[in-house]
Amino acid sequence: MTAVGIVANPASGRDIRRLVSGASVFPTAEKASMVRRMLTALGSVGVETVLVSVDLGGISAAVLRGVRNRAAKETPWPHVRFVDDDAVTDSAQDTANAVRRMVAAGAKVIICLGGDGTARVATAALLAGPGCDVPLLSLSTGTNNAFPQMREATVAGLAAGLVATGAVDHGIATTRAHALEVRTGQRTALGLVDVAVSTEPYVGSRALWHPDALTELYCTFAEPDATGLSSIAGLLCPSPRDEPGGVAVRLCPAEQAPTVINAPIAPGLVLPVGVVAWRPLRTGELVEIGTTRGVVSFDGERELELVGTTGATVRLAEDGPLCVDVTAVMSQAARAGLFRSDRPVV
Amino acid sequence: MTDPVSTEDTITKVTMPKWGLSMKSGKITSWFVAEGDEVAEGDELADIDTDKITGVLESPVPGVVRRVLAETNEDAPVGATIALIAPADVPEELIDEAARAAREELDSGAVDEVAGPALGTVRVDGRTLSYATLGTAAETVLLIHGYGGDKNSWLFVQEPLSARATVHAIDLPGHGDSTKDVGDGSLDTLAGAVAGFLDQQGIERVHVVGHSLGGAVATAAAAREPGRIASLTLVAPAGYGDQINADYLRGFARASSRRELKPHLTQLFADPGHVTRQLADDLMKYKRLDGVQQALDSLLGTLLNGDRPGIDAAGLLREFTGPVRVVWGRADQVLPAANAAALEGRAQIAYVDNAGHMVHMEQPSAVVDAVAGTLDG
Amino acid sequence: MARTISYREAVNEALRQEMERDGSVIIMGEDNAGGAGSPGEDDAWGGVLGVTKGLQQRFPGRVLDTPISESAFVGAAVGAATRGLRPVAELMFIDFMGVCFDQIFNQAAKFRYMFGGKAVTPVVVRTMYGAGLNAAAQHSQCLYPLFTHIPGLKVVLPSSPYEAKGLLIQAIRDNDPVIFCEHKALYDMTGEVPEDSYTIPFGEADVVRDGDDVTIVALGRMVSVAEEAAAELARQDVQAEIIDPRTTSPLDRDTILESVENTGRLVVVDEATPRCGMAADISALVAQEAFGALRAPIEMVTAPHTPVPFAQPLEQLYIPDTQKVANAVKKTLDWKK
Amino acid sequence: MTPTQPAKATSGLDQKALLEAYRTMRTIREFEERLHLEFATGEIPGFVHLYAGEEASATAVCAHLDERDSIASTHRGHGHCIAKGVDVKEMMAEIYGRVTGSCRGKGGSMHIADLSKGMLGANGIVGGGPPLICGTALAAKHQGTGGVGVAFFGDGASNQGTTLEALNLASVWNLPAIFVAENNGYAEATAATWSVACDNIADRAVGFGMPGVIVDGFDFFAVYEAAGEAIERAREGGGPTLIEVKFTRYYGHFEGDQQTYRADEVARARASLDCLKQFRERVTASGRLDTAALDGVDGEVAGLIEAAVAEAKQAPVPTAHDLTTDVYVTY
Repeated sequence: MTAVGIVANPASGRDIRRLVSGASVFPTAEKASMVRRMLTALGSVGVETVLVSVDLGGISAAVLRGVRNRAAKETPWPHVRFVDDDAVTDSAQDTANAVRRMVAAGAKVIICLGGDGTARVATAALLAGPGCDVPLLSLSTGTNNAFPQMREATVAGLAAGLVATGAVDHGIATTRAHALEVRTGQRTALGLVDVAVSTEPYVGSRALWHPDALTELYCTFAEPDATGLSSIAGLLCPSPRDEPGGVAVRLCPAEQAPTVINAPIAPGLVLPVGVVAWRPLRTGELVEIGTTRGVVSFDGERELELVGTTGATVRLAEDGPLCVDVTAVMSQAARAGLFRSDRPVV
Repeated sequence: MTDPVSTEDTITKVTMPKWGLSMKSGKITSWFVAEGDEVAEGDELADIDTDKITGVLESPVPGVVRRVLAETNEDAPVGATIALIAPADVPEELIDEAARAAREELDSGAVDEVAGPALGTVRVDGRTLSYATLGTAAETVLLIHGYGGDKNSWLFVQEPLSARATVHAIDLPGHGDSTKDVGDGSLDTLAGAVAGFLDQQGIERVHVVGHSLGGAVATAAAAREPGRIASLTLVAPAGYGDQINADYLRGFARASSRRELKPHLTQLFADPGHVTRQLADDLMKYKRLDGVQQALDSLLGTLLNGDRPGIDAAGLLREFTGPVRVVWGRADQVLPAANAAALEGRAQIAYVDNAGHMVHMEQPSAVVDAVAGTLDG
Repeated sequence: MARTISYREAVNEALRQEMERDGSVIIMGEDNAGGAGSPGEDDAWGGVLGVTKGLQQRFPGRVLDTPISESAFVGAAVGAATRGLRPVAELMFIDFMGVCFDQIFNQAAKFRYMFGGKAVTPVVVRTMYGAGLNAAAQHSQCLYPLFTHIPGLKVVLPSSPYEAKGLLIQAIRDNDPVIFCEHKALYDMTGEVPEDSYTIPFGEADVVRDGDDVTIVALGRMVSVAEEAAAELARQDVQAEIIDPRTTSPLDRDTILESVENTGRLVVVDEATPRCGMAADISALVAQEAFGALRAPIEMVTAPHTPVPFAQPLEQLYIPDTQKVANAVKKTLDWKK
Repeated sequence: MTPTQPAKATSGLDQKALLEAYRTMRTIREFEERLHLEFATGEIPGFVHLYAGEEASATAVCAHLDERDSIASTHRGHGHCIAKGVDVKEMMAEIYGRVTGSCRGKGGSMHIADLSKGMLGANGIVGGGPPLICGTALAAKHQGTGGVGVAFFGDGASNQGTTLEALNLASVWNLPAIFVAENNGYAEATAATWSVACDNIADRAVGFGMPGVIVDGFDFFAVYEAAGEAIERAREGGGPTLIEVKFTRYYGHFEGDQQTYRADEVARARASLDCLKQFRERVTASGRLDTAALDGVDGEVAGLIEAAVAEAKQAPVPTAHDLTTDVYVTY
């Protein structure tokens, strides 16, 4: 049985950035539609079973309606199994639970629909258990995404299916991403693109959009055409995604800074960010976080309150998630003629 | 009381008079004369109900009532011919012809609008003062109404006097169409308004007629500028004597509905039948205007000192040496006629039978006669 | 001074003068300015029947067009009234009360009592009522009895231009919620109206005509119908006293009772339907309080218990007319035990 | 390049503000828990709908408000009243139907109000409040006070036409209005996941051209920050916002509700999500407040509620005279 797991986060795309920066809303109907398009694609390349997460936000319900109402003349979908072993908590826990169950059920690829936050949770769930070598295909349905890709779900589904069925070899199809690992006391947390430290006292409504409070920024990669905090580094000292090593930046309020970068730190927010210094961050390098009381944010979301009692460190780890490279998969498929059939000329 | 319109054949058309600005028509409630009766000038011809009040129409000429054209209870527009008076020797055919024409006019309703008083306003001390003027003769008469009244209260007086004088009737501050703000409400303020009016009109010499509070205002105006005032005619004036019906004044000021107001109004007349629903309605409409309640309250403070008169006009009159006439209804329940004693020896006093406080409405000829007497010198 | 203007102009003038006098007065309603957001003039309409015409230019920002959302803007008027404004909301047709009644009867009407006398809600809802324009069942009703039924509301039915101006100014200055009902067939009625501002107190009936033979209590537009009937009856030596209550809540009971005490006969004329209406209410009042004075059974002249019909002959039959009033009066006069 | 100015940081809560917030949340909790007990004795007449579990919402939103601002509430309104500063003893007396109550015993639990404090009343009509708030916001805008109106309403009211009309009007008139949808999961016994046809109430904001955001209703700081942004935006003329606050109510729809429609979510929420518990842990862990200070507040609040109940029980009931007064200002 060839199985693929699809985890869709119902909550992504509705955080406070709709209010503070006019970010777009990603409707549930479109998330459900993406899952349905992927089912078509997965079915077309021979995936037999698709495991779909359940949620109270309406995505799984819409997929179920699609399964029931699928017309006979349409491309048949794989068997759809809803992963409902755990009670829905309406929190990030649901994503972690679903990933774990899907890996246990033999999923060969996990597709994750959400933003940076969702991808981070899925990655953590994969890396923490037997799923560390299960490839992840992260599609963007969030607000402020540096890690997940904006791609048509059909193509993503085709690529995931080809990886799951083994039609395209893992070695060609996947790359291991880096991650930023933050440790404080007993806690460990992962950032896929950036880890930022600010003097803001509370996690609050999570999304981060006050650059003046930022003190430190660490990036696994830094692209000049990104949005989010990594764009600060991207516009200052670009560091490509596919190269080892990242960037470390020290920040301060813009009016006190020797260097100011106007960066698109969130959709709709281009703000001056004060920079004190920057340097390359070597793979494996352990850095002591200098701010003892504040908040650590991962990929633009405030997660961790530092209360001054224990220190914190950040390390650029090599062993991030194994990611499906859609372009590489589809290129190989083309080369191998996987989507081609030739009729003999009579 | 109305302008006779005589034909060459000396047929006099008795027309529906215009008593006041808003009068459009009148109803003859009863004829006192019949066809063939001989009448003298000034004889009473009919009771006419104007909706505001019932007035008496007097004969403009001596002669014989040859035709009564408007029936009892018939509404006739102002200016319409309602009776014909002519000497006994005018031939019937001529009378018939005139009657036919008049009747046609009456039935068609196509009566030429009779020109009423000309309305105007002046600005004095930041207030707008409204007035109505009738007549163009050389002598000038100024009519000043009383507490809660207005220029229209002179409706039976202004018209007859207009034949002999330019007659102005003004609205005091707080009344009629004038600004409702009365400032401190003092007699001085009101007299200042009158003086301002005379200034604005360029009137150098004037016969002043004042009723009730207006009588006190007239006196105060005379005391300020004795040289300007040719004569005073005081109709039941305030500020003379020590009797005043404080309950009436307060009741009038406080009444907030027609039902409350009506019993107070009956004290204004010898014959309470004068208090029509329309009269009470109009007063209520006035009382409901913004600023009127404050004006009335303020002026009440001027008129009353506790339950006693708050004005001493008699003292002010010492400043004025010109002729003074007084008209007082014997049945006055607001400022009793006994108050006139304060003017004995100083003024020529006419006590009027069958008249209450509103002498100029109830027995207007008494007031007209007094003013005419003054004009005659 | 008084001059002759229309009922429509009287309403407009009352709004204008109060807006001039008091900056807290604002007006709102569908097309009250008319044309908001449209390519043409911002104040193209001034209300669907032009009642608020010209106010937009004179008071920019204080004449608010609204979406067709009666609940929202009537509720907004109520809310604004609790915070220092004196809003006048126009519920275009009284028939539309169904889509906003909660904000009127559960919110505005209840605040004072429900909050222990600590709320003041000076809101006015102006609304058009009545048949006569062939507007049929959903644009012609006389639903003021429904408002009258609700404690906490005051309900006003001006019958002439003079009443319209004075009662509207009173409504705006009044500290309670007021439902101000304008009969659409009266907008072109003319009458003498003072230029100055004035108020007519609520709960004070107008005795429109004096008479000793019969009391006719008539509401809103029916006042002029009753006057025509009374003029006709006068030619037959029947003198009818006509009472216009002006407000159905508060109701001037004394004037009605005093009149019936004098005449001994009562005819109530109301364009509304008969069940649970003002005619029944006033009849009950007189039956209870002046039974001894009655010399004949009370007559009610109302619309039939049907929706308002569309076709002209039907609508004419529907609305009480002079003849029906005169007949009812004669019935009370002819009654023998 | 003119950078967009970010809203100012809203988490600048000092010790005093933190303690006040805690006091408000604790007062609401204590008030409601006590009512839960007292209602069972049969001494409290009528319907009582408890706000326990939802304290962070009212507290965090109202922490940004002052006397310029007004709020409209729901049948579950005790928390909003307390957070907007209505006198707790008068509230308790009102719930007991006493003449000393906020509404002199004429309103009861569902109609507690204090207009002098900008509290437009708990409201017995689901969806009754949002239109009113358009009005208070309009008044603030017209008067130029910088004030805002906040409508609290539930998931049930989010389906009412009045609410949807009000959202539209607020946007059309660009009013300083904030619509706080308190989604506690149930409209009476009907699940919001069933009765709300879209997935989140906040999603509806798109249809009215305003921002719609979702916040964790158990997290005081999350609500505080989102509300702060929305309120500041409204004060500056930026227009309305819809904030969906998600959480669970701890008790039934009304007191006496056996809650047979619910699973074990309350126990889980109380154990791991509770707003007071979270708040205490976080402010003590970070050393911003110490346990002693918080315990001190707990003690004071307990005393206040105890006194409120005792006084309410002793207070006189209204008399026949009160039946017909307070209907009109003048009549």
